[in-house]
Amino acid sequence: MKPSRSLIARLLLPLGFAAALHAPHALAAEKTLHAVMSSSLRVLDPIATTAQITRNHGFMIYDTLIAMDEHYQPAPQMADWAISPDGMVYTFTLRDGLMWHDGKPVTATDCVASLQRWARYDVGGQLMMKSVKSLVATDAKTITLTLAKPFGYVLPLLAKPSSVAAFMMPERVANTPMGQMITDYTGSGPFTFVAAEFDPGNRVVYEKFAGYVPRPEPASGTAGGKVVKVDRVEWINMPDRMTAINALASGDIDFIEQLPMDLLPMVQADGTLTSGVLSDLGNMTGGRMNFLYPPFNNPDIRRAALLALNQQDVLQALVGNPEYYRLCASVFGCGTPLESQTGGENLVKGDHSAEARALLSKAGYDGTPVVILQATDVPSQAPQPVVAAAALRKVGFTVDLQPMDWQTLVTRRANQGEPTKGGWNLFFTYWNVQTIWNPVVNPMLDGGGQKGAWFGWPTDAHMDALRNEFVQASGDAAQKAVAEKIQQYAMQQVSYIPLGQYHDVSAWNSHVSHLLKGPSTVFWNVQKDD
Amino acid sequence: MFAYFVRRVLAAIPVMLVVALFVFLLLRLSPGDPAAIIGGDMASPEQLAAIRQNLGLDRPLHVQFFVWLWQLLHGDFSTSLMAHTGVLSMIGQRLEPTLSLALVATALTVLVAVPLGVLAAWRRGSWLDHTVMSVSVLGFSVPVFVIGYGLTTLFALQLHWLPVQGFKSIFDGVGPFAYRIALPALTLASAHIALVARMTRASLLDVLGEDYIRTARAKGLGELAVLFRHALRNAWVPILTVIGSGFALMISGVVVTESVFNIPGLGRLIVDAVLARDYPVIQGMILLTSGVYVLINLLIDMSYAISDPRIRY
Amino acid sequence: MSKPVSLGLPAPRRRWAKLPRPPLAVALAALVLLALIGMAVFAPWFTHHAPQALAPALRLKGPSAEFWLGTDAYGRDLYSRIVYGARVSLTVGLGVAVFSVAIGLPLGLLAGYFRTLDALLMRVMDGLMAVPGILLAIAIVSLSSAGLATVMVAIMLPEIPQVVRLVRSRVLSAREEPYVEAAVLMGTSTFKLLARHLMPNTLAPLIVQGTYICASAILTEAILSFLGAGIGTETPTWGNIIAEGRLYFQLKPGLVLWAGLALSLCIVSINLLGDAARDALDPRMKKR
Amino acid sequence: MACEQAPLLQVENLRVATAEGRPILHGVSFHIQPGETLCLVGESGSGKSVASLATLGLLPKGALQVEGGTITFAGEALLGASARRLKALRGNRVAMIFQEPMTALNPVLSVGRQIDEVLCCHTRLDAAERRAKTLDALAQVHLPDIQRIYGAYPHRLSGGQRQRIMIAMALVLEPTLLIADEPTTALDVTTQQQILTLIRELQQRHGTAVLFITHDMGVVADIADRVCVMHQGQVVEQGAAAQVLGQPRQAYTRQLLAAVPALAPRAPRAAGSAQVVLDVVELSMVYPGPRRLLRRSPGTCAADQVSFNLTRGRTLGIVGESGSGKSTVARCLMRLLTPSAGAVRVTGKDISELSAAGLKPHRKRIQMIFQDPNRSLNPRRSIAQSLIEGPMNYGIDRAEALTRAQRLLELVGLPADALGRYPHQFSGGQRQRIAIARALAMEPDVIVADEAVSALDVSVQAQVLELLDGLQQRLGVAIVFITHDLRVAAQLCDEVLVMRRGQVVEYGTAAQVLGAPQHTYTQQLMAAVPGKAWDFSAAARS
Repeated sequence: MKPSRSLIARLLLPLGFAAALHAPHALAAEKTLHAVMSSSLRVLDPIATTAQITRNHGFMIYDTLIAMDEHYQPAPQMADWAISPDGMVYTFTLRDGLMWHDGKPVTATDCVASLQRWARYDVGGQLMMKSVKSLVATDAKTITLTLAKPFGYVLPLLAKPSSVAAFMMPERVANTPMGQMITDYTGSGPFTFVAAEFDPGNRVVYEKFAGYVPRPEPASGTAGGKVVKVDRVEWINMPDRMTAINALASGDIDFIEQLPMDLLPMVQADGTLTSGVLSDLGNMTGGRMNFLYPPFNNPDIRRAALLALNQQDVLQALVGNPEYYRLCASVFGCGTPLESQTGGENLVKGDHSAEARALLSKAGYDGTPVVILQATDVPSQAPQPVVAAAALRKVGFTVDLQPMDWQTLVTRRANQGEPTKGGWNLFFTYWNVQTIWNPVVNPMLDGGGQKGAWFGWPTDAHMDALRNEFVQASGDAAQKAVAEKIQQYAMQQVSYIPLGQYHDVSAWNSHVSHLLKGPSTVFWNVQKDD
Repeated sequence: MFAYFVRRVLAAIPVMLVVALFVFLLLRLSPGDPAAIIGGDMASPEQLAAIRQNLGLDRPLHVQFFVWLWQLLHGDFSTSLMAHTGVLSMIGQRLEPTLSLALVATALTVLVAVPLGVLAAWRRGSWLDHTVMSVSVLGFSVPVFVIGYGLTTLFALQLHWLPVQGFKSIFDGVGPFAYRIALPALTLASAHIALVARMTRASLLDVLGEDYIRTARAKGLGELAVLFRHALRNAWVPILTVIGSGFALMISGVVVTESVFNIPGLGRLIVDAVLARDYPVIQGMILLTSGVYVLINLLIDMSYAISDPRIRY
Repeated sequence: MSKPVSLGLPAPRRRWAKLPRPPLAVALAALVLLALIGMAVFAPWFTHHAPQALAPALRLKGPSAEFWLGTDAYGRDLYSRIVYGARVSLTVGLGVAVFSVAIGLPLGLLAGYFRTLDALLMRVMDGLMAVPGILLAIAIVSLSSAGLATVMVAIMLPEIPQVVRLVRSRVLSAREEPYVEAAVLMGTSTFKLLARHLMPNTLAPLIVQGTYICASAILTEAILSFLGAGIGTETPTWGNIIAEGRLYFQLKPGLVLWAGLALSLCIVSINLLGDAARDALDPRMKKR
Repeated sequence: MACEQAPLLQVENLRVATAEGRPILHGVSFHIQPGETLCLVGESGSGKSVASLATLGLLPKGALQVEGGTITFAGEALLGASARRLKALRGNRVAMIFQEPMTALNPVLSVGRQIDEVLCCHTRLDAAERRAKTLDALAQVHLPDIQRIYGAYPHRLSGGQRQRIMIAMALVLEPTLLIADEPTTALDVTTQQQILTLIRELQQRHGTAVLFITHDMGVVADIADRVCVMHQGQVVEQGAAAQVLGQPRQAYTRQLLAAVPALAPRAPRAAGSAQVVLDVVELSMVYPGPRRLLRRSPGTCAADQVSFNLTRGRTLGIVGESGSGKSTVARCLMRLLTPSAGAVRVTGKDISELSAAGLKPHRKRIQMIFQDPNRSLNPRRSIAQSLIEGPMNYGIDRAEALTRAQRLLELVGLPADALGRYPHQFSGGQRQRIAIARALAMEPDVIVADEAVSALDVSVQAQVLELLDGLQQRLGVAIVFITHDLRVAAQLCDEVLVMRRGQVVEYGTAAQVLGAPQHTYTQQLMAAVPGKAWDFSAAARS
């Protein structure tokens, strides 16, 4: 018996003295920033996917030709530009000192290949390419883009920070065929990707790229000098959101990108923590109907559903804290140049359920069940369907709320079949405001029907005509006027139901400072004190 | 013994093939499209089709299965659809945390549960017995995440004795390792402690009525020697079975505990993979867990022979 | 009736006669379980809010005269949800227990009796057991929609091999009993042999196993809800109440603890009854 | 009788009851002088084991408790002695050996270690001394190759060897009192004889007093100095062995003695019918060996070319020690096993290779009675259900089957109201009667009785044997009677077949085989029967 007893003692020892033995490991040499991002990085190709986390990953290790400052104005980043007086020729000149992570210099040829790949994937890029005559590297540092017909959106598209941003990659990487994802993660951005330490679903590690030469201007949005002030950034995935806050409070991590709003009081009560909104535009949440099948193939019934819903309830359930949401009935989002609430007043004030009920019976609703898809595993998409289902039932809809995981929903919503046979009537999601803020990028306004339109598949020639009118309109005022018409028409047709805008609140430890406000969470400029 | 081992391992192969096929079909017949995750929200149908074609997901099911099996035969576990990382290396990264957690939790279970069970059996019907048994019923009546949150609130947030989350490798030092693993291991062990204590008690009660226990007492042995040397050694087999299958369960991942304490283990890997429909990862994990299950069962069976000389294979 | 001329044989015993009066704990457990079942069946009598009625403006309120235990994140009455939650949770528990026994029992009987079938059946069962149960459940739930039936099937599948193994092992030992051999010699058909002589032997441990399956099914439903693969939020279950409330554990622990209390009470009761049943039905316990 | 000496152990008016208060011992008194052998005799439930366990304070906790009386060992009161004191006495001054050598040794500890434990807790010897002493003890019980046995595990040893080890363990510290609770009951006769001799030898060498508990009058006759007869928790009669066995004063003692079957073979019966109902030709049974990696290891041959036949109304006894293959033969006859070779003809039809379906019509011709009456009836089915199951399987309607069952119950001497009751409401002897009735319900030509009376007390055994004999005469059924007990075989059988290691050693009429055994093995068996020199029937008559 004796040896086993001593063995037990030896096993117990570390447990018993665990607390005493623990000493915070001093890492004076290396400064690491630990961040919990809003979701886990699954796909590493920022061109091939529109996922926001992959876009954020892109800004860590890649750079863009031009960027968008905090006022949403295009600004030079890798390159300066010149536009010919007729607006048909754009010349981009790469600045000095640009280098890939493997030490090779960045050339214009690399950038042309990257732009071409980007344009194949990005909706806006595809649109642009229809107007482009040629895109060539005229010398090692010069890229020339020549338009065939007027297109006023070149700079905003190349500068846009939303998915898909035009990240620059070495030519060999940019030549990856369509449909295939890149496997070489060489960029020229301020951080390098540490592939050896990449643990998908758990941890992504970036190291400061010593060879990066920042621009001299101060950082602003994704523009300006990307000065890295830490040695390492680790993105940690924490599936349990409460654990993340506890970890922030105990100093295990430094930054949470997206705080569950209901837990804000915990952060606010802790003197060592700071919270704030880093992206002032935020997200728009909303519902999208299936235009192919009853009942929502009837515009009156769509309108009745719109009348039945009210943003206050949805946002209460989704966000809870009025400080961080705003009622917004604009299909382009609020705080954007094209904002307009026309036609959506009922969404933001008053109870219109009587109206909705009247319209519903007038439209001859026959009790066809409304199949609503609910993704239960995505916290930012779970509450809307529940609130909407209750509201629709209240005005007389028959509702079949179907809970499922997000992946199933993604597959279900692509199903053009009947709602009773694997199809659907209504689903909810949210969009980064920059992905809906004008008729060019907003997917819900596409009237291309079963072939071309986004899930829901409206066939709407009038809407497409309006969008064309918008692209060809020149000058802000003219564009704004067309946008106003689109807004009104979209509300009539219920292209989608805007359910309000909200901000993601981030939280960080007080020894972290100089976080940049902007459309994307970026880690340059961020300072971490000991 | 060796022949037995080889025979059992060979017999496990069809079982694992059946499992692999079953899981493969289950996955592919369930809705979900990895291409949609890769392409993101705004991907066009052509993009999705291109991605599918590229990943080979457009091929007939049986072709996909045999391609996977063929690669497997060559030692290739294939790569994650999402992250393009080898499945084997992904599993490798997650193995240590899971293994550490499982080992510590199992050790904790054995150290606490077995003496408690012995005590309860020895004083059968006494208040001690009732207390041990009631507490152990509670142990597996509370959902594990409630236990996890409760322990965190008490030990980490109120008393500040232990950290709220995280994992440190034992190679970074025993102190930090134990410091981080204590709460998750306790959480994980709680239900198993309950189970093993009950099994110990039941198994010991069976044995305590045996003639050789009477013989041992008639020899004038003390109660401790009777209980531990004579009774427990004979009661060991069912206890070992419960401990072993508990361990196998822990190895296949304990997603709830791993989530609550943010431990990058296999459980999270597989649940993430299921939710993302990352088929090669799921298939690799199933293969691994069913292999571990078979192996641990085999080890348990072989350890019977060590704890009981009557058993020969 | 004449007293049997016993030469020291133990006096005839009735099955339940040797039972000590049920200890207080067991009586309490039965009472709690009955109360919970009553609560589930007559849920509308105990509540004055519909469990689905939401009022986002009143979300996360503390206990009040109107909302006895406060409201959840959708502003629904927590008390009503817990009362109605008993319905689904108990249905899941009992349903899974009954069906897994109903399916596992015949399979186990066949495996235990027919050597040729045994190898095949047990390999399949081994395979089923080798797949982690939670994973299987998630896969099945996402295969079909996350309804009550799907969740029950998902929880049931990994339980069936356990039942089969138990029944099989009992059959294997019982088939050596002389009275079974006697029945063979009397030309009793296999079906009758299984039904009359072998099956009754498996019932006592099955009842015990059934109670454990029942308890663990209720817990598994809660874990599935935790992983987002449980029954949808419109149908309250203890599992999804706890799962949805877990975000607020530090701020409003009641959201987790009240449902957790109901769940734990229920499972403790079921387990205690299972233990009592085992003690009552275990022949070894009667020997002494 | 040396009364002047103070008794070593004195039990006075010992009363023991169950936890529920049901008395088990009603004031039992006996004593043992140093060096003498006292036999505590009684049937099961007489309280003889309880009395011995109470002496060492080993009554099962919570089930039985001492209610009163005194137990004095070497002048020291044991009841009320501290647990510590009792522990010091156990294994040291008072040692015990038990009935089942199979289960009384811990299967997972080596033999040497188990003996070593005794030395460990009672002496201060160092490891080497303990080992030497243990080996010496093993040598004293005449075990071969003691070095190997020291490290062996119990399952590697035969029953006799295990019992020797129990004795070595008990006597290693030279206790003054040895309590032996049915130490030879589970052993074969030849082994039993050796163990009894050994106990006697060691007792003489060390001057140990022995309290010997047994139900076997033959053993008593062989070893007892004094005898104490117990019945239903009371001492019925005690006195010197010769006196109690020779001139019993109590009716119960006489009844016990009368029930012991005589060793002399029964008078030959005239063959009633020449019809051969059972003809076994070169029956062999090989059990497959364990599987190796690629092949099976060779099997065990449990029956090797066994041949015999049986005519209507006769009884054949198959005798042999455990492992001789007699039960294998029985199971092959019943087709519970499929024999590897040979033929089994029941009323002329070979059933050895029939399929399950083909077997059914022939099943009813041959029926079986099992050893353990507790397990041979389904506890969940009423007696009526058990009795009508077979006939109904063969198409007899329920009402008729019930009438027949009723008649059969009367035939085996049970009240008619037994039909509605359940097995647990009957005693072992009654259950065996029901099992006989069940076999007869099939109207078989042959009944195979496998150790059918071994689990019964002598008095019950006598009644059941009488019943079987009577039924045979009335119904003309042939019986294959399998037993290890030569006395039983002698009393019942017309012919006897002796088996050893699967082979038939001797086969002939009872008078030939038992009266004048030819084979040395049969002679050994006969010689080993305990109490063979004693004429119990004479004592019972006196």
